[in-house]
Amino acid sequence: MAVIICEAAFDPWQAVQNHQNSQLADGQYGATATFVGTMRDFNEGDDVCAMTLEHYPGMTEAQLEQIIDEAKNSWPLQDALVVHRVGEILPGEPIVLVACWSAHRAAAFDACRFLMEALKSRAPFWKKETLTDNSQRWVEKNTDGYSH
Amino acid sequence: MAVIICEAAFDPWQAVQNHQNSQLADGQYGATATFVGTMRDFNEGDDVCAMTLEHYPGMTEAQLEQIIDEAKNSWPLQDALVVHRVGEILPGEPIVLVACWSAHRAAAFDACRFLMEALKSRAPFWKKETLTDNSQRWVEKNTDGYSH
Amino acid sequence: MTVNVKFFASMRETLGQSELRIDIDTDTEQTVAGVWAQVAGEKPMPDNTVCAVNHTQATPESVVKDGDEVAFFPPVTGG
Amino acid sequence: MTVNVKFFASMRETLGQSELRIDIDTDTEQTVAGVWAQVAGEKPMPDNTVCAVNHTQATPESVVKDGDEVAFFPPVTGG
Repeated sequence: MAVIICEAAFDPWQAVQNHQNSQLADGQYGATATFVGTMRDFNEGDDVCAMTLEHYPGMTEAQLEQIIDEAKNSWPLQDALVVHRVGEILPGEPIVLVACWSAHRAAAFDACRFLMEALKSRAPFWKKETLTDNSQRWVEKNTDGYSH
Repeated sequence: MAVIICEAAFDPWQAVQNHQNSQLADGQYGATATFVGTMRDFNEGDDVCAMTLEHYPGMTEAQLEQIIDEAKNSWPLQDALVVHRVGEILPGEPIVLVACWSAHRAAAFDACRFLMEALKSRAPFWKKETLTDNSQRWVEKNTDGYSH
Repeated sequence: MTVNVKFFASMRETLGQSELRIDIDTDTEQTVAGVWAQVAGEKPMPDNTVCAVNHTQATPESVVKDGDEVAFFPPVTGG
Repeated sequence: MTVNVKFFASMRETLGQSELRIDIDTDTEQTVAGVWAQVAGEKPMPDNTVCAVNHTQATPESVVKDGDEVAFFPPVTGG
């Protein structure tokens, strides 16, 4: 199980590959579910040209580990990986990766979904958008994944 | 939207990356959900050392395209990719990849799950396992993703 | 009329053939079950057999026309 | 007692400070709300403020001890 807070742009597919190669034994897992959140160049009808992601060093990692523990207690997971970007982000760059490995696909799917929803509602990260007219605004409220 | 039937081992993360680079515009998608099914070296309590995957050329592709069309009609998808291996497969090798791109994570998650369940129940593929004593057996019934 | 018939997986092995072309009396409207009877003889169609006509899932009652491809196979187990 | 106080995101900008160390009369049992009052003065805590004590989410009524880290921030928006 791993939590990575990342200040530079990262390649989520390479991160999944690396984690799998170093942490998982071939033939032991049958199902891998992943989710990648990527920065769009539009939000709430406005053009967004950059974003800054702030976090709370120490608490953010602790919260993510807590969420992973909850997932481990609810599903038979072989492994889980969470990578979250902080700092200056440009459109098209990945913001978050969640990956879950299990013997069975229901556990992998359900745990991956749980981790994303829990991360969005409980992990201390804050987004500030820079619009094309150079104005900045704090994102006030995360979208609800179940209704949007 | 793409369906790929693949006779040689494939790297699912590279396949996602390639599809994304060639088919999707940066900044237009916010959510990518993927599922990878990988061959395990155990099943139903027995040690499995190899597997042969048979398909129905023509019908398999048509069924997968039909399933993707159903997903497009149910969720606001920007793109979807299905890659499925056929032929001789060894433990640790990927069998199937499903990837969905959308603006929102609920659509990406739900469509990815739907595609996997529909593929497992409707796409013409058949697995034959080779056990460590060299005996072979056809897999009779797919596991139910929702209950296993 | 001429019909192309295919078998897959365990059904291919049980029947000992993967593909054949058969000629059917054109005066009779033919069904998938009729095609099975012509190629499998006395052997009844297993209960869990899946049938397809021209790459689309069908039933034993589905009508078969000249030039159609009819396939028989066990429940799918991919993914 | 001494308490370390942190503010994040829009709250950090509104209050114009990100971190400070405050001394509180040790004879009084202190709460998160009490810490807020000491650092923000008359300014009431916004309704949607999230509080944490030592990296664990807390409430305005949570008790604060010597050496604790107390944080105030708006609802989270990551992922």
